[in-house]
Amino acid sequence: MNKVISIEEAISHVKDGMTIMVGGFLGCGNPHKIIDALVEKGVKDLTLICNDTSFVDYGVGKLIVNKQVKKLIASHVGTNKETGNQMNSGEMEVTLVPQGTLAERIRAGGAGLGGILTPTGIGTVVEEGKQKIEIDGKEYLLELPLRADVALIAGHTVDKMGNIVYYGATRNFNTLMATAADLVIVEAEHIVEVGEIDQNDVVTPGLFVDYIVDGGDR
Amino acid sequence: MNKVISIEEAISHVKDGMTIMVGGFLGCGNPHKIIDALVEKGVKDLTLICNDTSFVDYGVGKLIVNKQVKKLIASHVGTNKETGNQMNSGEMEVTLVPQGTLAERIRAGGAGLGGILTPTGIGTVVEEGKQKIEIDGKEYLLELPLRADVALIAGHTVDKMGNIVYYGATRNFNTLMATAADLVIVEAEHIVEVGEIDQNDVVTPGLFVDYIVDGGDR
Amino acid sequence: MDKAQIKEFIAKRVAKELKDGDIVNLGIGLPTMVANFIPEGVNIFLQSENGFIGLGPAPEQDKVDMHIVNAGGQPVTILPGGAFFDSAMSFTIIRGGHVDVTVLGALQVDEEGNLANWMIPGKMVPGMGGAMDLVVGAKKVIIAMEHTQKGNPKILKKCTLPLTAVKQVDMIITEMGVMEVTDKGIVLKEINPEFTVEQVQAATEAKLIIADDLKPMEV
Amino acid sequence: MDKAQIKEFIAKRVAKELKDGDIVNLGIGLPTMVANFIPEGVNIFLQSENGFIGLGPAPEQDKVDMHIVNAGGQPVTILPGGAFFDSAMSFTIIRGGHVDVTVLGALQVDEEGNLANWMIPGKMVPGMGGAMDLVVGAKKVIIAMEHTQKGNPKILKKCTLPLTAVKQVDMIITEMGVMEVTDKGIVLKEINPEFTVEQVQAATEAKLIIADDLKPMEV
Repeated sequence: MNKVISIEEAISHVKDGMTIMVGGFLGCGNPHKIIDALVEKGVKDLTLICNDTSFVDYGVGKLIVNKQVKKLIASHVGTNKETGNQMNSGEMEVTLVPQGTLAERIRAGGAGLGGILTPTGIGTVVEEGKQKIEIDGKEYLLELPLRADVALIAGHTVDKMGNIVYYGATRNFNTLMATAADLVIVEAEHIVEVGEIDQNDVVTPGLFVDYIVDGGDR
Repeated sequence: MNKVISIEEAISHVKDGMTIMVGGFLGCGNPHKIIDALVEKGVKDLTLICNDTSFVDYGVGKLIVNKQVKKLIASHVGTNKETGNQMNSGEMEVTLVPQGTLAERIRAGGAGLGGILTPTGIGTVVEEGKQKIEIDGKEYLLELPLRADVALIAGHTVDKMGNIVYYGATRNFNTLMATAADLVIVEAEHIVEVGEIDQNDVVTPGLFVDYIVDGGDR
Repeated sequence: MDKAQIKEFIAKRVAKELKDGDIVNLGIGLPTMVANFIPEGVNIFLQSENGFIGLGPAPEQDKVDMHIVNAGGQPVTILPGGAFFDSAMSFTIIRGGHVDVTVLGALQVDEEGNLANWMIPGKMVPGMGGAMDLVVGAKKVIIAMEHTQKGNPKILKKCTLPLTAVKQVDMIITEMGVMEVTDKGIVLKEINPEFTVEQVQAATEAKLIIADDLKPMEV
Repeated sequence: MDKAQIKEFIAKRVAKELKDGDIVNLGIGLPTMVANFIPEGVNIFLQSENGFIGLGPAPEQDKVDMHIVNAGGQPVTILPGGAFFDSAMSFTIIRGGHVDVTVLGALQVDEEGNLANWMIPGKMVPGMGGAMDLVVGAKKVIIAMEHTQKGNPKILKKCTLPLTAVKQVDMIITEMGVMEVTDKGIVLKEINPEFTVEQVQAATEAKLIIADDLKPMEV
């Protein structure tokens, strides 16, 4: 089994109107080559789930600048002024989610949980429209799972079965999104043969990964 | 900072009547040396949270045979006949929890979540006394977090700051319990200097670990 | 067929249900035997809920490593391309729908697809282990078991023992036939030519729906 | 003191609150400066919510590695004994009470310990990032900020901006003094000798409780 495909084939799976998750934190751990190809292709009306919108000229931020995102679910958008512009003009619908809640909601989507209870956001605008549940005298918000049609993630060393090892601070949401989409595509900095990654070192098991794109030569 | 202590000092932290978590799955990933010392010392009236009770003569099962456990929370007890005996005689109170639910409840305890919603157990005796919550027409059980006074876990390579790398199938509940107790003691097969474990390879960050015991010579 | 032959026959038929690339979790006992009969050209990946994917055969005796055991505690091996993980990840895989097929035994199964396989009140209470999560989470749940227990039907109108899960069983494979659980009831899709439809029905409490294209059960 | 001196003064005083072995998360801006003033003999571990513990100083320019950045996206380093992890683990650490101290700035803080630091309606809506989790999860929340904004009090009876969290602030450190948030209100524990109690109260909307053993604020 070899899951390696071309960048063209990879982005053919992302269609107008889809919900996509993109791993990364301010561009660190974004699948940069896939994003650039999506920008070039101009897929539109996307719902984007991502920690942030990076910067106007770096990583996932380019999708915003190119107006390909109709709806955004993120924890932080302050580093990309174009996000703020489109949010204020009403061009793009933005839902802000606390970062830890975003992580747990995506994890819940991948783990088959119906939701999680978090104390985060109690007494703030985050609680609007949500069920509050009291446990042992303490209030929690019931936060619901998030899933996507496609997850676009970045890995460092990836074997041809899709087993992923990360490097540095690039893991962030990549590990979680790998579990929470109908189709998962990983952009690998290094693709290696099956068996080259020790079974003890795998962080994301290949069973979650549908396709691998070689991101090495960007 | 050196967290390495003697086995005697380690077990001095486990007192009669405490709630303890013990990592492992049928003995694989049990902190064997610590368990043996607890058996010898005879600490009693423990509430034990563990996936299973292993076998009568292997790992955590010995604590059961030695009648040190007053209350047990586990997913499976069928491999240790003494557990069944004490359960049937009423000597020991046993709460059976589905394995995936047990994992999530411990994780929730460590992650500051008020609970999680799982479809597991709906329509079974597991739902007794629990709140049911419907999300998008599907029923879930609200399962509450678990925490302990002390977690006794096993690691393979552990540096003196407590960073843990596991080997083989020994991770199981160890990674989770490391986050969910007031005091965490890891039994290490190999203790190494700080810096010997690459920061990319750490599975359980040392910040969770209070003490390290050398388990190498058992 | 004697007991051993019956088990092998069932395991062989279950193996034919597995498709290339499937992530599979096999229960203890008969289901474990399925791994021995995977058809050539079909590569499946066995998940072991205690913490890895890529479960391989038992090691030679001098290569036993008690760090690498299956969910029954027996020493096993891990294949190249496999991965170790913790119990939270293991059940993310299981509960999150990332296991294509789980094969489990049963004490009772009924025409609604309810399953009882974890306890007999007042007798055997070993605990559910990972079974409740597996049955709820796997995309396809196959029950592999002998058709009756000491002559008594195990495929019932309504389970009487405490349930493992509600309406989750997709398929039942016994030495008598292959059955699918549908909204309308249990459909007999294949029959072991050694038995008649009447014999299968007689050994089954639930009313069987006989498939229009009932086929012989082949292994 | 000019702006830069005020910030340094505050950061130095915050640094004295950190104890040997503390796990600390520093917000962006003034709080980040605290790392430069940790007293000798005190080893703390800086958590970076984007995914590691053991945050080290910025690298030399020729050693910049964009795989290793802080929560502001700037290249940094990781110290020996540190560890990388994903966002679920990062917020397990944060929400689970494993961070001893978090230091954050504020737009407003009030006498109940409520905090507003993430948005100004109709103006700035950058998102809360990890702030809501940090403030709820950290064992001790220290607000490090200038005492007023263009002469207007930021320490209020009741926050008017959208809240980041309710009743979570433990301590407020400004260029004027060190304050503790208690059930009874905000207690002035230390005062910068450059100011009088009256001056501090005048710059504060909330009614300050003056500690019996009010001390001079030293850095």
